[in-house]
Amino acid sequence: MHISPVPLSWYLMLSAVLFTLGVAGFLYRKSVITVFMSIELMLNAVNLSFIAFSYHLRQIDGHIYAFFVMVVAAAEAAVGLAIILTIFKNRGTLEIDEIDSLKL
Amino acid sequence: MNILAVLLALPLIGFFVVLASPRDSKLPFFFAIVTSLAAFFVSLGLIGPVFADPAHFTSVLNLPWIDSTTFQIRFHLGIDGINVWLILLTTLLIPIGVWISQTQIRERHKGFYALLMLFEFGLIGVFSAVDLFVFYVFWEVALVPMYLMVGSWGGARRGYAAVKFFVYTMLGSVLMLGSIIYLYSFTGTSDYQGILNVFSSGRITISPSDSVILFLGFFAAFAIKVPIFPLHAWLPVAYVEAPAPATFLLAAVMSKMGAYGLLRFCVPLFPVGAHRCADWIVILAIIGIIYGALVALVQRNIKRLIAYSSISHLGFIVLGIFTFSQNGVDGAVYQMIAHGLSTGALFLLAGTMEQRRGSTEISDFGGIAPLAPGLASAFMIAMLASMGLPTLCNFIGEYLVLQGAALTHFPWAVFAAIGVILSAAYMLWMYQRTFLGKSPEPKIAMPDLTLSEWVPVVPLILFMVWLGSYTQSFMPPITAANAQLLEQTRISNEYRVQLAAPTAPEALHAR
Amino acid sequence: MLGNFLPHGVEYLRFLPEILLTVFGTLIMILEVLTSERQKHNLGNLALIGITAAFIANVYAYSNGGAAFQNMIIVDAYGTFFRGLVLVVGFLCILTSFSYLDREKAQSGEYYALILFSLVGQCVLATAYDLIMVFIGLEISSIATYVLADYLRNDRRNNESSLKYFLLGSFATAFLLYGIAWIYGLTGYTNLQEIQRVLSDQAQRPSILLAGLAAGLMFVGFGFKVSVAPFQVWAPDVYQGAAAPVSAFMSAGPKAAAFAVFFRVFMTSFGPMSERWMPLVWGCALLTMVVGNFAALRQTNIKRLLGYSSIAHAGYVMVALTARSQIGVAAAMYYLASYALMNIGAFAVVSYVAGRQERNVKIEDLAGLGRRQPVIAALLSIFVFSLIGVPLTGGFFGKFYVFEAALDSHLYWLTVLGLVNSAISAYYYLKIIVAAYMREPGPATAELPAPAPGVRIAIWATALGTLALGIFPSPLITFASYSASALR
Amino acid sequence: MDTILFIIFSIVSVVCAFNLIFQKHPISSALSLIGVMGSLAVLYLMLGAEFIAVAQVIVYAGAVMVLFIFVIMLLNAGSEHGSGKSWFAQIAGLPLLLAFIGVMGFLIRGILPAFRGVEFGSFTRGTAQEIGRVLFTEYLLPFELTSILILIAIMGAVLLARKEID
Amino acid sequence: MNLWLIPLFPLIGFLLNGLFGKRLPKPVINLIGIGSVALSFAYVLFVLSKLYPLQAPFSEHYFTWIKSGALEIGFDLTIDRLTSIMLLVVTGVGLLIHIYSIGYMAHENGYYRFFSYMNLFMFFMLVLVLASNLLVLFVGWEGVGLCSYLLIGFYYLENFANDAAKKAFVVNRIGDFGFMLGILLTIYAFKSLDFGHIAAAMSAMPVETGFGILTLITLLLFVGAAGKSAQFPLYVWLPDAMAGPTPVSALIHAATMVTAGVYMIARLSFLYDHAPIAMNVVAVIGVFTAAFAASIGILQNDIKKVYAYSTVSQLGYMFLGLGVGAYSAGIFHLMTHAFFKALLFLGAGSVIHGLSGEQDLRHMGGLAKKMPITCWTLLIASLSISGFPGFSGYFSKDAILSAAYVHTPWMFWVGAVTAGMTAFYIFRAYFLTFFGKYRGHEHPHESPLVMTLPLIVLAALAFGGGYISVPNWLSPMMPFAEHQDTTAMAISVGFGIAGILLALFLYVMRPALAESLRESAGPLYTLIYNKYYVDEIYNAVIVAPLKYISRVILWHGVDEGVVDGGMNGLGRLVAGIGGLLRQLQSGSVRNYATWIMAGSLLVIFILGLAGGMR
Repeated sequence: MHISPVPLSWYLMLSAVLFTLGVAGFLYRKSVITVFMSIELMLNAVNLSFIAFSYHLRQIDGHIYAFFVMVVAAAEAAVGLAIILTIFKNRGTLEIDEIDSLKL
Repeated sequence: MNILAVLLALPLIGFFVVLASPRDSKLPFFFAIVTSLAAFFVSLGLIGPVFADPAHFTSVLNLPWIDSTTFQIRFHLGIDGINVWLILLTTLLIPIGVWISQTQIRERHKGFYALLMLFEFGLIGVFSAVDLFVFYVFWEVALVPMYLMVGSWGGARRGYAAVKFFVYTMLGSVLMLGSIIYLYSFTGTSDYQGILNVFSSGRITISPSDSVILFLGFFAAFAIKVPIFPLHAWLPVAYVEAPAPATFLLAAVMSKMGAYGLLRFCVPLFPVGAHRCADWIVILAIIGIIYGALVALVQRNIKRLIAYSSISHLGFIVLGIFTFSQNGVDGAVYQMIAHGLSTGALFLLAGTMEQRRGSTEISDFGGIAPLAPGLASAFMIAMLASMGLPTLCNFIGEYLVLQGAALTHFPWAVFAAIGVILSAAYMLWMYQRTFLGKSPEPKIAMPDLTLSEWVPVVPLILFMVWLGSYTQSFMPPITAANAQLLEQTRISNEYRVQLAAPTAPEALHAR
Repeated sequence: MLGNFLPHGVEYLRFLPEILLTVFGTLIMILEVLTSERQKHNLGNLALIGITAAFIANVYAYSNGGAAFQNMIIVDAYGTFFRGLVLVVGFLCILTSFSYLDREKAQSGEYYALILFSLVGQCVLATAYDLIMVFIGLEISSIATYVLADYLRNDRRNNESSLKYFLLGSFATAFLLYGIAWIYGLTGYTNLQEIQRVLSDQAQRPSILLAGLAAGLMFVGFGFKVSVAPFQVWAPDVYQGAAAPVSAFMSAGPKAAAFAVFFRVFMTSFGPMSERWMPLVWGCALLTMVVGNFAALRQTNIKRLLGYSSIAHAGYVMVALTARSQIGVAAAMYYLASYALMNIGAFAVVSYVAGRQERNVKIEDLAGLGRRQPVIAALLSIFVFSLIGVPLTGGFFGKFYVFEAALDSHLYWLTVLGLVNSAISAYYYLKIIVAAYMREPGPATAELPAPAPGVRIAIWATALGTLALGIFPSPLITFASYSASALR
Repeated sequence: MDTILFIIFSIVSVVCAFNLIFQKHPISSALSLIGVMGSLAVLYLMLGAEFIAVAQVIVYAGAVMVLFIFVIMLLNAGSEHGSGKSWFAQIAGLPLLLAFIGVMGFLIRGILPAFRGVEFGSFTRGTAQEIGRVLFTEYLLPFELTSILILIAIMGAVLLARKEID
Repeated sequence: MNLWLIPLFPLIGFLLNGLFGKRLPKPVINLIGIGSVALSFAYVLFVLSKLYPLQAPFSEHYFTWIKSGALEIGFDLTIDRLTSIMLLVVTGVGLLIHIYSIGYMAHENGYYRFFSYMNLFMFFMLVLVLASNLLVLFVGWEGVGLCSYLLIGFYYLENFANDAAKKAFVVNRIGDFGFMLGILLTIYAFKSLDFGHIAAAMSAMPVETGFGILTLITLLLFVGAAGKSAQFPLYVWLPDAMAGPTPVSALIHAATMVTAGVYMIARLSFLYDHAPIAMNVVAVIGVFTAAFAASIGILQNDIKKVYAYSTVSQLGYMFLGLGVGAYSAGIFHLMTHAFFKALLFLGAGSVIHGLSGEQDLRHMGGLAKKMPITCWTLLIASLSISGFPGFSGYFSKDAILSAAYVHTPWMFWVGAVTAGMTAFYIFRAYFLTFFGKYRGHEHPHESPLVMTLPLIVLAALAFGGGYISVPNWLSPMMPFAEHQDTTAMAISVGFGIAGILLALFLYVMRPALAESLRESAGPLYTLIYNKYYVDEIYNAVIVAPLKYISRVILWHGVDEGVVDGGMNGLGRLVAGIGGLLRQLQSGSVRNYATWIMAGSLLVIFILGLAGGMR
């Protein structure tokens, strides 16, 4: 049976949309944790692009990138969450807008 | 052993020695005075060669400095008829500055002497630099210690004055730096003579518009330093707030840096630009002459008054330079020296008065001539000199400048001469309110000049008279060097009333 | 068939500095557990030894340079220069850290280990020859710095600075990654040389617009790391919040490394389309200078002031990039070197004056330093004048070099505006001098102890280095202009 | 067939992403993020990235998100209540985002040449074996470096999150 | 011939007295002060005897003073017949006045200061006279101005003295402004300032009919002369200059310095001969000043003021003479005037001395008995200035007037009337002083010999000076057509005698009548009595506005407002922009992210979209 192909640009478009949504999350969410999550979303979007491109190029280097991104994301998650912990310990809040004592 | 190298090294050594010497002792003063005097006597050795060959650089110091693939900059200094007297002025006045500092400066002498030494180092470099890069380096090196002196030892608003002084100068000098860099990347050298050779060889030609732009780049720095009329806002406050020795040197020597730069670099390097702008600059200079005099007329503070008066006097120098006539330029150079002596002496004496009275407000003085006849007469002589009385130094400079202006464009001379009238008015009025009349109640303590205060005054007066009455011991190298310089710019318009417009085709090859 | 993938010994040699740093870092981590409280600073000394070893290794690696590990890294003069630079930066920062950590009662091996590891990242960046290495190196250096910024975790300023740096940093990294993804997708390569080849090849080069998209996204990432406007917003907050030695480190080391890779990528990979990104860099350079200098005018907190000034200086370096020439690259290298020295010096003085928990970081807290600590004050003024760009200091010659490059590429207006900027900057730098020399001594300087040896050494070293760069610039110029030829 | 799957899972992922943004409570955001990741995993699979798809599920959805949720629980972060601050983000955010997606859309749909469509199974090199091989040959150095990365991460996490010694 | 010795002696005197006078006893000061002048007087006589008959000028070059390019100015001294007269007058009269000063200044403090200044003055005056080029002349010119400043302000505790001194200097500076410009143009026209060169060049040039460069030069130089010699409108400083000690008034403000302008123009006669327009201006200004000042003199009550205005008026005569081309007559009058005016002042000084400082005519009278010598010598002086036949003034004045009569009659008539006025006010002063009954409170006494002796000598000169025929002596230099016009002579003499009689009638016979006349004159009287309000007008029109403009507009307005304020404003603007940029740093992470987003969009736009499809 013949399978109708999906245009590659759809994938890229999806990745772009997800990336934008990640940014939107960063801009509009007010809890530090969710902001951090939106970053993860952006990374995922980027991964999708990598995979898609690597499909188009018939290479797997893109996969490797995706893999490294995951590793980095994991590492960042560990550190980032630790930082968030210290913040919470000292301020007792996760409201990102409350953390603006350094300014001007 | 190159004499110029010695001369340059001495203050630097003095700087480090003073820094190394113990803080609360007479040693810093001792080292400072010794090195500066030594520098003076060494500098006397510069005169001979210059008289022998005034039109070219003598006792040249030309060492490789920055020698890399990208930059070749040589540490190139030299003495000719134009800068020799300025250097002697420096080396003469610095010891005086050191000398008066021992009474005028109340605290942290050591630092002050060290800065003075550094300042002398910078000044000698500025006046003797042949390489533009080197010139700029010394230009800033001279700026920094003066900034620190004004800011750390000055009066109530010292911080404000110092920062204003520095930022103003900086604004100008960065534009000069821009021009220097451009010249470098354009001609591949930053050496004054090298650039002149490149231009005169005709291999590289600047378009008139570029010449104007580059000229303005340099001009900005020098105009602020002189200062020329609308750019003088830093001057009164700096002169008033600075400690007496700093004011003395600021007015006597540092104000010459700008004028010297105009003459040494602006005019010969960019004759086209200079000609294009000459009329405007002259107008500004004349405005400065009259304006400074009028404002001085109504000042209530001695130092402010002298400050404005020197704006007026410096206008003469600029005017002289931009007449492009032998007499005018000679007069300008001569006026640099003369103004250095007379205004220096005035500020020096004002400093002693401030020391006695704790203020320089004119209203705080009056009728002190009977109390301190020596002070009064010394002040009188300095005042007469700066009023341009014949047989005293300023007259020669002013006369020659006016002569040059008259030969170039008579109306200029007419307007400039008005400044001479006014100078009498404000000086005499100030003198009357300060020294003459009934002394105000309560009686003020105004002891006469002590011996140690006479020490710096006497040489100044002697030089004023000498420069005023027998100019031949100073003038020949100046004239010769200026003739050469004007020849380079091919604008020696002796006895020509109208300024010859630069003819376009040759103007391109800015020889 | 694995044979041709087996790395040769020389390749390890070329990677030796990173290896050494890692080894020492790990060693310190292990010893951390075994050493007692008052032995901790020995770990710092160990770190110093490690850095020295790495430096020697760096020189050695240069002596037989070349690409390594499937063109993942390349050891050329350029890379060596920046490797050496970041190593020096790390060395000086550790020197200043001793007394600081003692004062804050936070002496521990992790600190030194983290610095070593972040140096690893920066060294990787300096020599990275493949976008993947760029990414990994950037992350190693950044993550280590995030942690360092929050090192005094009970200090609210530390927390906030670290959090902002972390969130925004990751945010920017995402853009960078996206850019990498695109350039990979468009060219099929991630090796810088290959990308350049494809982009310069008429036949297979992708649409300039898409390449531009990729370049732009990566520009965002790099621009953030080097704090170029409009991506500079984080810098002042972070530098103000983090511990002074860490701020010094961040403003010198990672920045230099980021610039290194920034230049390498844009001069090499995107070199073919430089016509296209030049106007952008032009604008950014100007904007950066203006934002940095103008915003600093009314600053009262020294650390924040230095933060703004670091932005401004990034602007000057960008001017060098705008020149798009070898001399421009060389100028940038020179500038970064001199900037690193004077900036670390200034931060060192600040961290010395700041006192316990950095209570005194206002400019007026410097009041009377000139009388209490004349030597330190004098050295501080050297740094400040160098930051202004007064001759006989590295700062001046850096500016001279940069603007010379700019004029060589006929960037007249950028030069003039940049010079005017540097004049304006004098105003706020002078406030430091005014405070130090022209005010009566204040409480902050009153009970100032004599500086600890480490700090003193660091300050003297940086000061002498600054002067040396200003008075005898020739050797560095020669090396820089030679290294610059590596970027092509 | 591909098309349908793509449409379904892309819609799922986008919806989850929106949910991540509009949910007020961190937990639900986290869950929706997991949703995104899951659906992305399927898309990876369709693009022939078996290994990555699996890793996505295990590492990302499995490990990382668990960490997130763990922290959320630890800090029992309640639902956020907006504050009037950062008005600039509120105002400028939306237009910027629209502009961004617009630009990307234009570039992807308009400029990017039409590549060959994606057919399931036409690219099958994304196996663990292949990945492993490349990882340990060409990408040996970065792979080793990631170990340092992890090391730093662990150290940092411990350093920052450990209880006070004193 | 060492001409330089002539000025040198006084200079040495000045230095000695100036530097050490404070510690020296009076006799030594006298010795130095007077001896130096005596020496140069003697040396002048010696030189003249050696050089007689001095047909051609005798010059000596000492050193190049200024050399710049083609411009070379030597420090040269020249002596010729004109110079010889000036030298004799200056040193001779100067010597007498120095001697006189011993007595007059006896009780003043600052004695040494006085003599050192006087000597300095002598030095500069002699340089002025001997100068052989314009710039050296200018040296003396400025120098005597300085000395007059110092001596007018001798009583420097009194502010009126200081004001007078300042006024004198500044007004002179206004004149020098013109003089300096004249010099500059001379260089332009002749490439030299040397009188010899200029004369030589002139002989080749034609007389300038229109308004050309020569006219301009001569007029500018005349401005200088008018300033120094107190001609309208620059005469205002001279009356105030009476604030100085009387010997000063006699020496500087009557006999020598104020005549420097006359001398300078005579010295440049060859130049003026070629500029008829300028000549007419000189003549008109001269005759107008003569009449104008005389009219003011009529109503002055301060004896020194009366003589001061008469000096102005007499100087007017001299300029009239110069203007009408009778240079030698001008110089002639210069000489005689030096004698009788010096005498008048010294006499007045003797009176003031006798009345211990009283100067107001209304508090004098009937002193003839008390101080006979003064009385008689002053009578001779007054007759002489009134042009009474046989007295020196008669000859010189009539030489001028007859020349004027030939040249332009109306000038003659004005001059003649002025002669009448002169006679009137001089004798008014004389009678008010010595006749009638004493109206003061002091105890008048005759002055000591050291003062009266000079009076007597000068009296002799004032009488017999006229028999020295200066015009003949000068004729080789400045030819003078000797046309004794008897009618003109008679008229002027008539006016003179009429004036004397009127004064006699009003102030000796019918003193009451003077009062009633004063009543009747009314406004005219007040106008003249207040010297036509010239000072007030100057003050209101020039001085006050200048100060106002300088203080309010230039200083506070331009300097503080625009120049400084502008720059500071610029600084504030920059700082303000900085303040705005700081607002970016709101501290909120989300805003920062928004900025980054905006930036990235910008970047992508520039790199990814700009230029469209390419």
